[in-house]
Amino acid sequence: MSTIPLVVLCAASVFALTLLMNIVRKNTTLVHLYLLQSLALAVALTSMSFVEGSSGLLYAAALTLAVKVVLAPAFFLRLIRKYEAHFSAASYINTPLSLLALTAITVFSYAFLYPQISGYVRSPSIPLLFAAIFGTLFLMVNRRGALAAIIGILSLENAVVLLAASLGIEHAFALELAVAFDIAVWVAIAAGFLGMMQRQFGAIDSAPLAMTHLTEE
Amino acid sequence: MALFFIQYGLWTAFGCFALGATLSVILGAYKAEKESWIVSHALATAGAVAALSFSVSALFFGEKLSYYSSFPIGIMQNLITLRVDILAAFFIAVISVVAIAASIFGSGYFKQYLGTYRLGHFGFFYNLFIASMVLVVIANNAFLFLLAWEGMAIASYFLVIFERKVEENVGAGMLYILISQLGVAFLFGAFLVLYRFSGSWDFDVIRVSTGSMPLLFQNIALALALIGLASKAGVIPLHIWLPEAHPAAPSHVSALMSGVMIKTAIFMMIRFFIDFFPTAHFSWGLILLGLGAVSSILGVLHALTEHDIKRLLAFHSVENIGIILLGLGASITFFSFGLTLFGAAALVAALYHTVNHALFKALLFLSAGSVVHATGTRNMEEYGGLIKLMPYTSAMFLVGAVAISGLPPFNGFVSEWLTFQSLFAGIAILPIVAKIVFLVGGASLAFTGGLAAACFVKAFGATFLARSRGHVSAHAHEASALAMTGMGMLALLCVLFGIGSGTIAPILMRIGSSFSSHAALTALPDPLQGLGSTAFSMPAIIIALITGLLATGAIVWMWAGRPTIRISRTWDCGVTLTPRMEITATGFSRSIILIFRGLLKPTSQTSIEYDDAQSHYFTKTKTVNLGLPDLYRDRIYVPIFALIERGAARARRIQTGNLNTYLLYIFITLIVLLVWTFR
Amino acid sequence: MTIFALLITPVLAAAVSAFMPRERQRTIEYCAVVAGAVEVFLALAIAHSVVASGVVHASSLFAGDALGAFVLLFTTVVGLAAAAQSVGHLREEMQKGILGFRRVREYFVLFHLFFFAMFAAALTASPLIMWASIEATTLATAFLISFYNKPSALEAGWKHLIVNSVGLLLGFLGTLLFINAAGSAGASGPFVTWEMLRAMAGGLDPTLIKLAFIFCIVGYGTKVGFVPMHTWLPDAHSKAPVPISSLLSGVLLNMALIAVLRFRGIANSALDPVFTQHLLIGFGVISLVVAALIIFGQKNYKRMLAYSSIEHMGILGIGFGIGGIAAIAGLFHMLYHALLKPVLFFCSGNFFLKYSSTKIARVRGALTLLPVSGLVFFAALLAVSGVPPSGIFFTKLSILAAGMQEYPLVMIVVIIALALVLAGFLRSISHMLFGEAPEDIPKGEANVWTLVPIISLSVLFIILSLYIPEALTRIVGSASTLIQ
Amino acid sequence: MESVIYILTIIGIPLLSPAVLGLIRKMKALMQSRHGASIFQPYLDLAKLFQKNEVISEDASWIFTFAPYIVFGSTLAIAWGIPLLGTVAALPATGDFLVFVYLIALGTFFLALAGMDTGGGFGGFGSSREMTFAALTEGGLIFSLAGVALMTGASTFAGMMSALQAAPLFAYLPLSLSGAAFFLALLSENARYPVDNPATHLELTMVHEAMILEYSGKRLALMEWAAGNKLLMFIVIFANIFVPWSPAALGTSAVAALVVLFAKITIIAGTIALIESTMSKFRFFRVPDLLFTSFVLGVISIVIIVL
Repeated sequence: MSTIPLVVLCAASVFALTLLMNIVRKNTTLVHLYLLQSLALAVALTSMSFVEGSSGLLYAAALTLAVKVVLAPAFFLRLIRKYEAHFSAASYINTPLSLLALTAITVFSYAFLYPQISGYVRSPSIPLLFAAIFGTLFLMVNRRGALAAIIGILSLENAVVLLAASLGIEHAFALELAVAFDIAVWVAIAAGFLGMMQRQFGAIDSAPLAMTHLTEE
Repeated sequence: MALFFIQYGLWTAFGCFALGATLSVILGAYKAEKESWIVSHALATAGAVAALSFSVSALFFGEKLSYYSSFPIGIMQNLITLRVDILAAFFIAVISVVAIAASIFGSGYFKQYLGTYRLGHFGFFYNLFIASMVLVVIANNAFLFLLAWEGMAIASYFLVIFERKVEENVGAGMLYILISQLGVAFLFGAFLVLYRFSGSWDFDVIRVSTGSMPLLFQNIALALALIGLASKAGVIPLHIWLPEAHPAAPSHVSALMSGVMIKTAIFMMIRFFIDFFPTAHFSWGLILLGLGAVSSILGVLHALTEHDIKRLLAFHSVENIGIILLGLGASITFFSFGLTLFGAAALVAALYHTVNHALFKALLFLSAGSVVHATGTRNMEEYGGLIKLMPYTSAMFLVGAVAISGLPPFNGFVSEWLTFQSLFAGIAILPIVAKIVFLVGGASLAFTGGLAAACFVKAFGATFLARSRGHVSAHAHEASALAMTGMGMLALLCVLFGIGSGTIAPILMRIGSSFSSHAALTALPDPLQGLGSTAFSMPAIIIALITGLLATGAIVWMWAGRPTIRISRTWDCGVTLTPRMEITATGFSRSIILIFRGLLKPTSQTSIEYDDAQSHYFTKTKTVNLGLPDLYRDRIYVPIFALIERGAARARRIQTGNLNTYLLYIFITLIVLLVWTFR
Repeated sequence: MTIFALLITPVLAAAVSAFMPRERQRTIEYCAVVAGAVEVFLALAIAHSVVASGVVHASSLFAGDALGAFVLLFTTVVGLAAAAQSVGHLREEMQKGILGFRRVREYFVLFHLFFFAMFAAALTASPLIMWASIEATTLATAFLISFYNKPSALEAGWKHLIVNSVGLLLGFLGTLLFINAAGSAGASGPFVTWEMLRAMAGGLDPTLIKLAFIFCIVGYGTKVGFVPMHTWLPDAHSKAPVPISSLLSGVLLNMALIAVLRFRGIANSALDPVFTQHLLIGFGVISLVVAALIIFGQKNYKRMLAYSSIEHMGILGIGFGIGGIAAIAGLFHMLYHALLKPVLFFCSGNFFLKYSSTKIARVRGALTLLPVSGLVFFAALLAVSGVPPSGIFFTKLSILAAGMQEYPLVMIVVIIALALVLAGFLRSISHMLFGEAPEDIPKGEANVWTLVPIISLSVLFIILSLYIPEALTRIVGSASTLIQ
Repeated sequence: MESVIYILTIIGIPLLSPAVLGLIRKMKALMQSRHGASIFQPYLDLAKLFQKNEVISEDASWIFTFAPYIVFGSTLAIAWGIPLLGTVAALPATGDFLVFVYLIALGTFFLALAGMDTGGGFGGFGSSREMTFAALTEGGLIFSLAGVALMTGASTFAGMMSALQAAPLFAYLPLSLSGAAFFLALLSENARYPVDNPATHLELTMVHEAMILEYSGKRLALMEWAAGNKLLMFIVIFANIFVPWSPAALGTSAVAALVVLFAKITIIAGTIALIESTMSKFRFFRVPDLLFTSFVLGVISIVIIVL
């Protein structure tokens, strides 16, 4: 089922959005990209559910829509406005080099990882989603901002869920509920931390730059 | 009677130690500090007496080896397996004799600690210390052995840092426990290698399976064991904890540590090299011999440089361990060449010196302890003239000094003589490589004896003779009756072990020939008569000495008139004598230090103040500072330590404080593992 | 039934605590202790029925097996001790004016939720729910770690949250891959249980399992504190309130390690066991060596304890990696470490209350000022580094002995590292305990609540070092079959 | 008959030792073109000292008082084992060469303690130097005798002596090396040139004399006499072991044996006198070179013997 064209398209867009996340500078854009990515995930899940005839996937799609497309982005956009953190803190390496690294990651997924498991499952979305996973990891490594880290984790979660779905894992409603609840709580806690950062450092996004004191010595 | 002791002696001993430890803590908790001290020492004495009765019975009457059954503890199914062979019985005897004397000596010395330190804790660790030393000797599996070994180390560590408010003691304890744990790590390694091939921790299994081990692993196990044990024995260059820790401990603990604790390492060396590995390559014997040679000569030289009386004694422990190793190394060499008789005789030399050193070193530490107690300082430069204030203690110290210098008629001479005989026998009959090493051993022993005598002339002279050099020693007082009893016991034994060498040596010979793996010696020759046509009879020497003294007296009586004896001042060349004109401990050994400057690397600074600035003819004051660097610390330990510190600094840099780096670690780990898996 | 009772107890306690007004602070405290005691009792009951009848099924999703029962035993015991210690510690800090009532209440609510998550992780039959529970522990502890609201605490909490979330997402992928493998081997439904996985483990696709296990060991390994994913651990342990540090170290790390090991048990049936063996031993050795080096030069005693936890996770990794006897010894090691590490953290909490600093250099003469805590700290530190007669000595030696057969060189590295750890401990401890205490600090322990947990856990540890009940041996025996 | 020889041996050493001291002094005087005192002058000195009053330092303890007895008594004890009158005439029980060395050391030990006991500067430095030399001499002393012991398979002087009667010719090379080593040790142990000057009270150079500086009267007599005993014993050992031709082997009478022995003693004493007349005393820090030379000679001899 992971070979459904729409699912592959969604996987491709998740990957592409990950790439874009690595490039954009504005926090609001980042959140919007995440919104789109979640939407792609929801679409993929829905289409799968129709092909499969599985109601579980449909619930999952609905929850995704509710939590990841609507709630979380809205919440973050409100925070950004509230704390006036429109611009993201800088990245460690510049855009061309980042793109080069992302290319390497993509090549790694396609040329190294995919051949290994292609004997088990063949689908064009698999390497794309692995690349997306590594891409979000790279995003978190490369970007200094607090929001980037949060969005990175959320989008990593998107990629993992879609990968699992395209590998053919059945979803139960209870499980999806639990995961969605997890994400919701996670977002709340992350927001709590952002609030604390605002109080302690007066700025949320550049706060991680100040939080480098816990070292040995 | 003997059977009764064999049956119950050991358990009684452990019972006493356990009771002593427990009661001490309980009494200490209820603020009965004084009582806890006395009770713990009394029970330690009682336990040691029981252990002594057991071990002596086992030595004399124990026909067969004694075994004790096992029961599970923790995750271990067979933890408590004990085995007492006559070697173990011998070491228990040594331990308990010194423990009795030390406990009696120590039971009176608590006033100085009252109110400052917790005496209840001391009693606990003191009993634990003695008990674990006994346990080390009788443990019949590696687990129990290591357990007891660690217990011994930890307990003695707490005894070393008992006066924990003194900064130096804490540092000394630190060094001690560090080296000790390092040694344990090596022993761990040795037993692990043995386990790998025998599949068992049990010594009985290990003993029979060593023959089938690959040669490489035999040698690895022996090397690991040797390093681990040498660190406990204080073999140079692993000795550096010894001169720090022994002085820091209360004196009767120093006596135990120096007198017997370091001997447990000798015991285990015998177990490893003769009992477990009867087929050990002869070069192990030569290595031990070489270590013994180095330790004995360097130990005594370092002792000469000391003016802290307890450090001096501690360095003499290094020297004497060296002498014991000379005998042991010779024994291993002989055994591996199949020369069972010579091997047994050399082992007798080592064992005899073990017990002798236990006796006289404990005696010296105890008498030094009463000097330190009486004067409040360990610095010999502040002593002097104590023989008039502390006649008994000085006599005890003199006995110890003569004995440790290996002078007849005391016990030290017997074992040094035996060691010489073994070495000469080796020079005579062994292959050429061994001959050379034995020659080196003999040479070091020859010089060691003389240098030790020089060192103790210095120690005794500077401490007890002439006039007091500092105000501290002017108000010294004689030791208490209990302390006198403890010292007197050991002094008596020093004499008895000299006179009775004809009785004792054959007993030790039974130990030497008890290792079943070696060709059985049917008839045990007297080691004092054993090698070649040598002859040696301590009673004869004593008769000769006594006759000589009586004859001298008679000569004086007959020929000398009855002249008057005038008590007057020492000839002072016309100026008033001051204590500053006496020779100091440092001054006494200065010439030897300068002769051996190649080994000791002394730094000498002379500063002269002149009366007239122009001509420099008349000096006002002249000061010589003789400094001795701690070579081992500077050249071996500090660089190793720095290396670890560098590694630690590098490892600390992993924690950069930057979240992005941390995520990068995860990322890289993931990629690396993927590549590694699907390569 | 007991399983659900155990799961509900902390939720109830949390609910009760959440609605208590200021005057009823005592009630919150007693509630925590009583809940802890009830949990211990329930855990014992579960263990009892596991011994009697193997796996205890509560529903399709929750079941107690030997491994879960074993973990619960020390989890609840440590939980009880931590509850008591929390009471003492927080009271003392309220007295100093560091905390207010609302913070204390928040603390206890999160404390109970944390336990709920851990119980669920231990008792669930489904890998996915286990993942969700472990993720929930991260969430529950996030605010507990940044509890003191200082910049450094915030930093520690933030790093803990982000690093662990990333790690657990990777673990999530690994978990999903395992389930997927099972699905294609014929299992149906998302709630594949451990038992089903184990039953069909032989037929799983090896390549996929390899991939899945890598994600699992990196993912859950982050939570375990394997180097180099350990970076959150020393920060979190040193900044969290002391009872929480003790729980993180004594319980949570083990919980994550158990997760890795459960996957490992399945992976071993699907492919050559050498694969997981190498991975576990590799992570173990790296963790051990790095931790040993850092402990050697450590200047902060709480961080030192945190690295000691990493070191022990390393030892456990090696032990479980080797398997066989070493795995059994490893489980006992886990138990001993779980009992001792809280003792150490509690003592360090008492030091902190007394000296108001976690710098080793600032602490002098603790044996004079804190006779009980100082002594116990010393003894526990020696015990935890494997000085006999501590049980850890036996477990370590067993692990080393088992490893000697196949990996002699690795074992030599391990021995050196262990010696280094002890050296590092002794350097710090002899500075902290001995010498003259500062004049201006009053003598004496804070309050009895800060002593009871220390002493009772120590006593329990000593007893278990010397005597192991038959039932415990059996639980450990059957648990060890689940993880290799 | 044998018991007579025993007794003669035991009393022979103290009886003859002053004469040997006198002999050396006489020969030295003759070599230096002086008349010199009679050979028997030391007897008169001793007799006189025995009658003199004594001064004892107020700082001294019983060590100072009793040391002369121990020092002298120990030389008497050693004398039991010295084969003064031939192979039979020594008790094997105390005739072991190590017993000899260590009994000598016992005397030195107490001598040095006595030197320190008065608290004067001289005594202390004398003791320090004496112990330095004694420690370094021990190596040469033991190894020279050990060489002979290894060669003969006997470790008592009597045993060595009887074994050496039939020594093959090539044994004389190691024997002479050991002999040289022993002779150097002899010079050092007995405070002879070039190690020490037995006849001076010049403070910078003295060793032995510095230690006994505070003695007077009968105790001084004992000390001097003990020194004489020691010298004679060393000479006798040298004569009997390292110059092993003895009339006993030639099958002649006891009288002849005595004559030969006295001749050997005279020659050795003459050598000592010759050294003292022709050499200057070594600087303190050059003496160790001499003593190490003695040790190395002993080692070389052993190496030749055992290889």
